[in-house]
Amino acid sequence: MHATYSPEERLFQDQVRSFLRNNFNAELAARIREPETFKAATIEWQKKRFAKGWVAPGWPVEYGGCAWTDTQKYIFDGALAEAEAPDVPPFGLKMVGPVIYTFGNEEQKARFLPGILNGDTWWCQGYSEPGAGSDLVALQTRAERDGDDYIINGTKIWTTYAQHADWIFALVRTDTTAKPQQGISFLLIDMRSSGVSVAPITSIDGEHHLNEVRFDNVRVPVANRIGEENKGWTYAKALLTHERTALSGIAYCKQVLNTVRRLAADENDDGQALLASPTLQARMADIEMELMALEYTELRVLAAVAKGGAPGMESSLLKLKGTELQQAVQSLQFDVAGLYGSVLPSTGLAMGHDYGDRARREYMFGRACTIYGGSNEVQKNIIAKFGLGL
Amino acid sequence: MHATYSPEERLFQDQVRSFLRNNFNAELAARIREPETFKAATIEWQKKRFAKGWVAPGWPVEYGGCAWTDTQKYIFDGALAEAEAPDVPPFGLKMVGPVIYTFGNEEQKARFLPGILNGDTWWCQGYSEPGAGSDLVALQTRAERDGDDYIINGTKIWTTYAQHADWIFALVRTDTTAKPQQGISFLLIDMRSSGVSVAPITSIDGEHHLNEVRFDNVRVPVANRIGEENKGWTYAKALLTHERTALSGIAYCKQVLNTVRRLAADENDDGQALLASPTLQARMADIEMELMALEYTELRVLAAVAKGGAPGMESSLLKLKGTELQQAVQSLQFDVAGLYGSVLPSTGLAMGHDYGDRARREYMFGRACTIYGGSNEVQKNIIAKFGLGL
Amino acid sequence: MLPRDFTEEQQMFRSAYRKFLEQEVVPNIDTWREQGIVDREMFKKAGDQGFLMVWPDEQYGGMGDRDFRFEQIIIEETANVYGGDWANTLHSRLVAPYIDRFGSDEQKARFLPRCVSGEIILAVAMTEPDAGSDLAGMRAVAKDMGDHWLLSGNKTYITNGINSDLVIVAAKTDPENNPHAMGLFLVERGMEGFERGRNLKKMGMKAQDTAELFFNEVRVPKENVLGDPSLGFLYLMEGLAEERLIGACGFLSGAQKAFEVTREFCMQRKVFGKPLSKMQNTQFKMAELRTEIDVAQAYVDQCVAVHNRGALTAEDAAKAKLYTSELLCRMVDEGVQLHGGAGYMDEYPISRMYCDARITRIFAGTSEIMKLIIAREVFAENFVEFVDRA
Amino acid sequence: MLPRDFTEEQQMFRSAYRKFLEQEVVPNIDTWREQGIVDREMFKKAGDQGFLMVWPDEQYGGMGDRDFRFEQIIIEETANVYGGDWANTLHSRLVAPYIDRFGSDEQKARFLPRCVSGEIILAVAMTEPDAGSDLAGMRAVAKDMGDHWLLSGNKTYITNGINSDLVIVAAKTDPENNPHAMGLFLVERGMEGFERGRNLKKMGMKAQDTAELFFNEVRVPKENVLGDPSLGFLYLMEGLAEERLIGACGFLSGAQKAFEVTREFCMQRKVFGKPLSKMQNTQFKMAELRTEIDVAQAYVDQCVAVHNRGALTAEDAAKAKLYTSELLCRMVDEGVQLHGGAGYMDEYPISRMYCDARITRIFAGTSEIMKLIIAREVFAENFVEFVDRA
Repeated sequence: MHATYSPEERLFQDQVRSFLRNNFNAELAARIREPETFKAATIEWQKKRFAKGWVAPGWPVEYGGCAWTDTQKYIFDGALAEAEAPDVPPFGLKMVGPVIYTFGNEEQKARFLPGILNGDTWWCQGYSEPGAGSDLVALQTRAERDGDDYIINGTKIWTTYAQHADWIFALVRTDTTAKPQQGISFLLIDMRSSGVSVAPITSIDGEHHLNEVRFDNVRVPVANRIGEENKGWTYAKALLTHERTALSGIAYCKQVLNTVRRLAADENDDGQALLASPTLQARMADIEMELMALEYTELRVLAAVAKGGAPGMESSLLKLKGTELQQAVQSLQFDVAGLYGSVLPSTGLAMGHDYGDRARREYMFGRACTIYGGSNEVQKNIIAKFGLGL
Repeated sequence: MHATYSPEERLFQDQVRSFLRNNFNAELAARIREPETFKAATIEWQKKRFAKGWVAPGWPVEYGGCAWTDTQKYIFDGALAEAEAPDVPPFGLKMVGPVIYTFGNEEQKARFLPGILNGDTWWCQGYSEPGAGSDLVALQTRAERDGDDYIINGTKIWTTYAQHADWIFALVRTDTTAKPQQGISFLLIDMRSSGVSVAPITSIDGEHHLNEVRFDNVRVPVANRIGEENKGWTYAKALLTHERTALSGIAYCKQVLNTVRRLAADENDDGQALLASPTLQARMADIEMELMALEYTELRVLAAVAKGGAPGMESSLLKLKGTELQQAVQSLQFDVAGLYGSVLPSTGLAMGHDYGDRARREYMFGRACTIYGGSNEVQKNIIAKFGLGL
Repeated sequence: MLPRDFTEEQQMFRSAYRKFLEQEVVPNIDTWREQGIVDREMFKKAGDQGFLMVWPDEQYGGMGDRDFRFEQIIIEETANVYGGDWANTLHSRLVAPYIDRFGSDEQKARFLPRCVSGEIILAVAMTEPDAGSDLAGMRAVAKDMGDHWLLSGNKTYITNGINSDLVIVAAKTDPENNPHAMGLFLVERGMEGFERGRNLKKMGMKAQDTAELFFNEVRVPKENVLGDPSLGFLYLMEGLAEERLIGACGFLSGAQKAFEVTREFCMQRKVFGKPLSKMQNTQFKMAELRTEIDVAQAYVDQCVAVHNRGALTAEDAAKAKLYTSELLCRMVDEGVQLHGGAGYMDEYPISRMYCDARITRIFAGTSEIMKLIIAREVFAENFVEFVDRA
Repeated sequence: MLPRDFTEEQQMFRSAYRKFLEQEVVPNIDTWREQGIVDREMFKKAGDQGFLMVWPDEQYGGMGDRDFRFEQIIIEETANVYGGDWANTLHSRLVAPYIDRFGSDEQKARFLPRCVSGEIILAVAMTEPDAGSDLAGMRAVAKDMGDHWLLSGNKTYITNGINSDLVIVAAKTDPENNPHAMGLFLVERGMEGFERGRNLKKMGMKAQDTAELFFNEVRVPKENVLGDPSLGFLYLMEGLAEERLIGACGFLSGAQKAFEVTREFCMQRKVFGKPLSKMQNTQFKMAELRTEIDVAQAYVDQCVAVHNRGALTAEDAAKAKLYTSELLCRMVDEGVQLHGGAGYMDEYPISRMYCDARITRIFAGTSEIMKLIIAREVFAENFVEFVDRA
């Protein structure tokens, strides 16, 4: 594709690379990776992108988007991957933001969008509930009307980074008599409200990303409801299909592949560079190939969305293949790290490779990606039903 | 994607569908499938497309192309798949034609292009040789200069439909002292020349598609050489990458999937339609998904080629994934046919399903597709080497 | 490769049988394949030398040794000379045991000696044109006429259909009142109303005669009914574990042989100047397959030992059938791929093995059906944990 | 599930050991995991009751029964209570056999009784910080000082690194003249210059103490050299088949246990109103895994039987290691996926099994190395065809 860039596009690429050189480095990357410094460093990085006006490429221009062409977005993502720079957190910018500017009223837009863009407000997502898993229509959290407020009771689970969050966007049941999908509303809830409590969940990698969030008679103003009462499922669905698109993680996969290539060129195995192994080469070629195919698909889907279409079956496709690929690159990275991948870093080792820890952590954490955001089995059902009419 | 068609595009789609309704039917499809009637019916079908001006969508307009947009090509292929109509034979239109209009002289263009377009000349490809397989640079067939002619001696193998062909385009060694890739020329050879003999090869499906073609002191005018002497490898390479793109077979896969869906809706298994099986649904969803991803990739590659780029690693990607998918749909089709797939039709059975035979034949024949056109192992080497720089 | 376990007597039997095959089968197999049927004298020759049926008691002419390893030796040695399409095992170990298990002493005395000697060739007729392998949908009917039964119906895909002298035919005996009542009828060559269709051509197993059989009001004397004429369904079920084990032994022998011819080819064939066997891709693929084949052999041998003790369950036999048929297909597929173009030519044995293999995942219960059988065991309440299984 | 083969005595041993584990391991394993090390009294307790080392001759305190099935029982039962991170097998069957095989009678009398009783805990130190498992790249050196050796070097990833009282250390003994000359040295707790690094935290096997060991001019008396100080490399090789078999027994026990916890979960967990075990996807996946596990168990049991006869080859053991480690990883991966979100939480055993599993494809020779070993056998000139293997 590169051969076809126009001179303007090449100029843009230079600008992006130069921005990254000046604003992102290994030190910042390390702080983003470490749990203790993760939040502050992530916000710092978002603010740099915000200052440049490059924080929300997918948003409409009137709300702060970049008015980029598909090719520009492609160039930008590619440059991020080259620089091994992570994307900004998705909860505000890719999840609740689009819901607010699409379905929210003017007051809500004015109140919430700025904090989402500049990183001042950290959001988390309140969908899943204990026992309900990916089955959102079975949700139990109830909101009872009391004057201008709702009173919320219930529990949300698998809430990523709730420990850092200022706000949560949540689905709650406002009508228990309606059909399961129809009595649900979409609320924005201040995490500092009285009655909100967060309990950590230690996950498979031994780290704390996930939480259980409990609502015990929490008061939420009706003004914090998005759109109409009992129509929350409609808004959530629109968000879900976008979320799945976001879940494909192509830029992340490219980044990991870059790292692996760089390190495998340095590392020796039995006297020659790891990268010279035909097996490693074949695995990299397989993944690169699948990744390219998926990337083109994503570009197509994004182009269709830009023209006003809603991603349907395609978003499931992206989620399914994207998460499979994420696990494939993580597994590859782990194998390249070899024995070094199995030792935790908190013991302050003097030996081994610094990327062993990254390999281990990402491999473990990545195990969830075929489960969350609607498990891959659910995605296949969606494709069979809505995509193929089976 | 369909949601985004413009009114003009919809109109075009109607025109294509109406053309197919009037010019293609099950009877013609059956004749194309049967070995005895294959050639005549294939030419009949090509002539119908030629009469409409729709025989070479990928060619430049000045040589007889259609001046279609990518979307129009997509619509056309989609309509072919819906109608379960095969594409025209690739040897002239997709293989030697582009070489002639790109590298041939004016006289060669005037002499050969019309017959390629209207179906009067049937071409075959003379690349592979016994013992050399996909390793084209090892080729042995020699051309010695004698006045205004070359004298050709050697053997080509795996030549598809040589038994039907009027002409063969072949790679021959014109300089035995040069480096292996540099002493090769690209010749057009009349199959009726004295000294050309064709021996059939019975292939895995028990049918005769493949041949060995022997050249025994065959005289070929130097005027039939494309481009410069000893530069044949350059022309062949350009063709090869295009050929691999053509080998992805996406339209064919869609066609088979359509057939499978139609038949599986009719067939019963244990009291319910075969199509109701969750396993079958999951397999179809998997394939459909991969197919869609590959299709988008192909569209991208074609767009890049249209802009003047040459498909490089991408063409290997398309060949690799495309042939894997072809085998996957053929395997699916075979399973749906079940026991009926194992019985040959030539016994004139009164029972069983008429598609059992198609399933068997395509499954068997399709086994070759990961081997020919540069085996998939070779493609992976190409991707690792040229695509990834490993 | 782990050592295996055969008695000295069995080893001697193996050598003797191997000599017999070299003399009688090897020189003729190609002719049989062309004519689509094995000469019926082949059964007689094997019978004369005691190689056709080992297990029947001495009074019937057998050795009276029911150790299944004799069958395993016969299956393995036959596969080793590509003789798998001689349906001797069907005769001796799939059909004859019905007479042994459910026949009266009179029936045994009347038929078994001639089965052992090869004068009578056996077949079993269950499958019907529209019902496939679905026994519940069977339409063949036998009506009790007092001193005889009147049998009517069509059967298809009957192996030994042309050669057979005695056919065990399944038919419903009380279709109105009890659709599960089914009888097994011994229909002899020459009975009035018993007609054969033509020999069907197949994609694999070409020397095996497979035919349609027609029963048009055939008078079957009462002494030709096997056991209770309402319990045929149960009778058929009882033999299933052994049938699947026979299948597994055959499929695995096929995989072993396909491995060996591929190995030979890889050691001889040179690509880019190096034997194929020196390429890492070849080594890895062959090592993976060697591992799976050896692992499968241990399982199948263990199944045989357990079966000799009368303790092989239908579920364990289903696992053997599932695993070996899938493995065989993977093996021949990779075998063809490693053979390259040669693997696609009828003259190389791997291409014939490829053709023979595919149907093994379909007949005698598809892989999907095997999985459902196994799943029933997995999710049964009386599942035994592995440490308690010792 | 095929019946297995243990003697009555072994069955009794199994029950007794199971009771012991319930009393001594089950109540403590979580504490050990938190503290990152098993209490060293655990070895003593097992020794007191005769569960630590079965094989040593009675004069050294063992039962003198070298039947490997005792080890298999210990491995299986330990895995069954999630006790795999107690490195008892490393002590008793990986390290102690070196003393048995290569030690003098004096050394055996000096060390073995206390190994059997659990007073001495064993470790082996081969791996080095930069050389990985590459023995050729080893830097540790021992210098012959006449009446003693002077040992220097660093070792890493040493299991039982903290608990061990006696460490078998590999070091080069003639680095200048003969880089393959290597000795095995018995280094005892308290020897001057022998230091331990901190206990490394790992992603799996958290109760196993894994440490770096430093040897700084340690004076090792001549009576603490194992066998010939130049043949250590050969000594290490000799144990490889048994080490891989031990690995295979452990990995397969892990897969069995992971299957069982997943099965339990699928029967209890409801999704969309139906138990997960009733979903076809679950049934198919579990049936496939059940088949592979049962097939692998037959192979491993067969390897054990052959090993008991002293006939297990390095290649067959490599197949067992390759197959079971890959199977274990597939099993835990599917196990986590079927558990959904729960599988991602530390409190469910499947998540811990997932963490433990991944490294099995890397340590003790990666899957790639196993394949190369197997390929050597496959393409050896003395390859034996399957029909001649009986």
